[in-house]
Amino acid sequence: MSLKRTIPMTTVSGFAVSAFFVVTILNILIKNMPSNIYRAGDELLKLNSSEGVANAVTTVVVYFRGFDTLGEIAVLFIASLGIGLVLKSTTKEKIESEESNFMLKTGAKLLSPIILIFGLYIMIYGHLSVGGGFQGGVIIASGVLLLLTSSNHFHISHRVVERLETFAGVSYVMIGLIGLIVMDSFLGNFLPHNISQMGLLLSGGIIPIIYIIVGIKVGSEMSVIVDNMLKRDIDD
Amino acid sequence: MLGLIILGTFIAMILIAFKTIIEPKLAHSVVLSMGIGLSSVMLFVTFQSPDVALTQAVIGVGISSLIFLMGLKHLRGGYES
Amino acid sequence: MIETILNFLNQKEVIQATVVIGSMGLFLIGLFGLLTQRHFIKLFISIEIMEVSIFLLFIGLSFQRGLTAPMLGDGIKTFTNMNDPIPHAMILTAIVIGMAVLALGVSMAIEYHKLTGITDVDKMNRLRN
Amino acid sequence: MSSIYFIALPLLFGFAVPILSKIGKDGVAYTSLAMQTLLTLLSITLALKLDSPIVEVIAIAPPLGIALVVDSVSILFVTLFTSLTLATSIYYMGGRDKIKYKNENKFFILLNMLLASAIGLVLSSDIFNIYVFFEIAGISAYILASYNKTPEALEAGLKYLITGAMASIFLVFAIALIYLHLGTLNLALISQNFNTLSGEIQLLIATLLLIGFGFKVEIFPLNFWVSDIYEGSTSLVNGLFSSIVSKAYLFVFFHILYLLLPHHSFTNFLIYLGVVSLIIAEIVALRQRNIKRLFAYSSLGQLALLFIAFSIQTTDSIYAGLYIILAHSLAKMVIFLSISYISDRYGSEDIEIFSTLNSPFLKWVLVISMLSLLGMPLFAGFVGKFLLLKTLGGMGSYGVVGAILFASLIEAIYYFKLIGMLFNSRERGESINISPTQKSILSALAIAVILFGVAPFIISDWLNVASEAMINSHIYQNIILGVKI
Repeated sequence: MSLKRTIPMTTVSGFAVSAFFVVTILNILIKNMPSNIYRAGDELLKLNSSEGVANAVTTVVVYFRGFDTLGEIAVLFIASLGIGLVLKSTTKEKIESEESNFMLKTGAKLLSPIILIFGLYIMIYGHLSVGGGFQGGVIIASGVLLLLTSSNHFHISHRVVERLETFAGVSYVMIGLIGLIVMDSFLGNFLPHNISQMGLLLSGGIIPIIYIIVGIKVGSEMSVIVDNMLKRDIDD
Repeated sequence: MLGLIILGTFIAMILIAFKTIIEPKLAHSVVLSMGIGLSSVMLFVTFQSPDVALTQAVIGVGISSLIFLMGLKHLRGGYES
Repeated sequence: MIETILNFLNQKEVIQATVVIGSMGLFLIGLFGLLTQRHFIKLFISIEIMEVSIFLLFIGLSFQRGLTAPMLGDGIKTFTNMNDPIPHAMILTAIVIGMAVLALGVSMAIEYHKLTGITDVDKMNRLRN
Repeated sequence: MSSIYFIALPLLFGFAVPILSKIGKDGVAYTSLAMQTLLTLLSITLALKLDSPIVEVIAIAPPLGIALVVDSVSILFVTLFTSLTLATSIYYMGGRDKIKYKNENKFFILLNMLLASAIGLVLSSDIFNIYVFFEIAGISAYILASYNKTPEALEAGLKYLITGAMASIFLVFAIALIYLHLGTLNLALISQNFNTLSGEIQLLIATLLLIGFGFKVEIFPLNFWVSDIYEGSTSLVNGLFSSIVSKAYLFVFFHILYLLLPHHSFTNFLIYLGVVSLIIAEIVALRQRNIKRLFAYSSLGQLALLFIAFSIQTTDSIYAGLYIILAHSLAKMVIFLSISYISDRYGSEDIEIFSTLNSPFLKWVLVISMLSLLGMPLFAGFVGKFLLLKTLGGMGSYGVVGAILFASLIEAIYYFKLIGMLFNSRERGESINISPTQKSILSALAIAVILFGVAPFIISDWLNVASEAMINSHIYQNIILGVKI
């Protein structure tokens, strides 16, 4: 059996094109390795202790580059809206599917509280250790996913989730606008943030508050996305 | 040790990725794609970026696999034409 | 013998080269998948592979051996000798955005398949007259 | 009077829609309208009293943090975007009793998010922030394209999404390389230090940016999907894509290019890309039967013209380019808004609907905008095209001049075919009466097209300053790096 017969022509040409492109890039990258003379990040690290937050990534995500995070929340918001729009089911009620098995049910009962609490922990301690709003929110959503798959009787109340989402989104922009009025810069840190409080739960001014808001927003949006996808699942 | 871990993970990742792409069964390739995510988590940890690793673990591995599995369930056939 | 190999691999330049070659290899596989695979799910997986490869390249090259993660912890009381936090923050943002776009894409593909029964990008030709 | 409101208010609106929908039946629609009016007024006021650039600092001062820069060129785009979005909204509200979208609230959210992201793209001075807005604009556009949920619309959305995802990968790649080599994300600082990099890396970054933005700027060979998107989505949305989204991407791409590679030989290559793009788009447009597809190819042609104008990199050519942007945005808005009404009434998208069109007002408005797109004297399109040809002639690139004239000739064939259909038809469809609100929007836009055609001097001062600000990277560096808190 010759090579020609087993591998189609498109595969070969596709591989040739991409290999040529990537090897050219690789060649340039290998010849010009980055040198570490000046990094904006090093200056941000120096500034970081003045915000009183132990996790420098959190400070950068929420405060120094907080505008990006607002945009990111907007992307997630639009995506969740779009998924709801695209997958909107014609029949509203959830059709009963077959019961999930015993293992899944028991496992869900045992695990889901732990997962939800772990999500909350990650969310609230975002400014002190690894994690934060995004990760915590998504972990909470995965707990919700477990509950949704294990039980036919578990429903997400879309009204409650929508309220949470609205509250989080509006208060994020509002905090930003208060910062604009008080500190003269959008998303300015207008609450007290003392370096002596570093490491405490209540430290860093608005940073932990914003990250918790982000967590609520991400958690509710991801739950809606997951719910929409599963609902459609039962639909057809 | 560090260099070896990085090298080994990259090799594993490339092999998994190649298998993911050429695999004719869709279900297999979705499951294999989780492997790519997991090994990238490993690499992010090695590169001293725990935040990115956690994010990649919950989003890149967790949620995106869920999305692909959902897609797999609806885009029936299971096999490519 | 093993000692020498390990030491060789631990050099800064070698680690950088590993990162560049490894991530570009992943990029190549993703691009190859994008050009040759035609099923929606396969396409989205290829896109994800390409994204991950860029993230690894960025984080890997900004990583410096011997510096710690950018946060305080046991025994680390000042913000010195830490890795650069900006790439971490950027990649964190990019991962979430990439996932959002992917989720939307898969949903659209599901709905499109439901309406037309097509799972193949090449067969999407309702709009070509 | 802070420029942050241009982005914060639409986002706030989007997040607060569930509250607003409780106000009353039309709470969301009228809030959106009020907010857009406010933003339009704000942008016009800023434009009129702007004597020196304003830098809006977010969290920390520019070289480290994100800043929004309002200078004479960015405020031009902001004014254009806010007023055109307002025009679309009012037009939609005027015909709402006849054509009402399903899930209207979501349409308003997407519309405002599109506006916010287009403004963010233009104002932001941080390259990663630009990427975030790039994605917001992209994801809103994907959903708007597949808004109707017909198979055609979903196909358009999927194609848009896949190409957009590819584009964003290349953009992230470019941004990662920039940060790795220069250690900064601030455009001004990048611009200052970019020439210290080796030539290969410079070219690689520029190519990656070209691929990333090329998908969105709709340049050959990355524009194979554009006509499908236009055919699949509704005309109202097409107007937004053509006049707002693609213009925002075009501006950002050339803005970054001027900052990174001023007067580099790379741009000569872009001129040829533009010429090829132009000729192909116009030739393919000739044989289109679908009205939306035809105008999609016409948009591609105009974008290619803009690509040529901006690639030449002289103050005169940028002046011409900005004028073409103005003329094209206004004229295309008129055309797509009218088509959205006509095709809905006659239930067809074939170009034959032009010969059955029975409304003198719409006929005249369409003729004015088509003549302007063609570049007839007394219309806005003429000024831009003429200035571009004059600049090219002065440089001695007669080949490019010939190509543009050839493309205009082909354009003339199909535009005059359409105009002939409008006026020489025997059979008459049912007469359509467009509502007074919609009439006033269309006539305002058409009057603007004529006004900019007969009296180009009214904005020539502004455009002169704007083109100077756009091309001169030192001005931009001084604006941003001079600011400290």
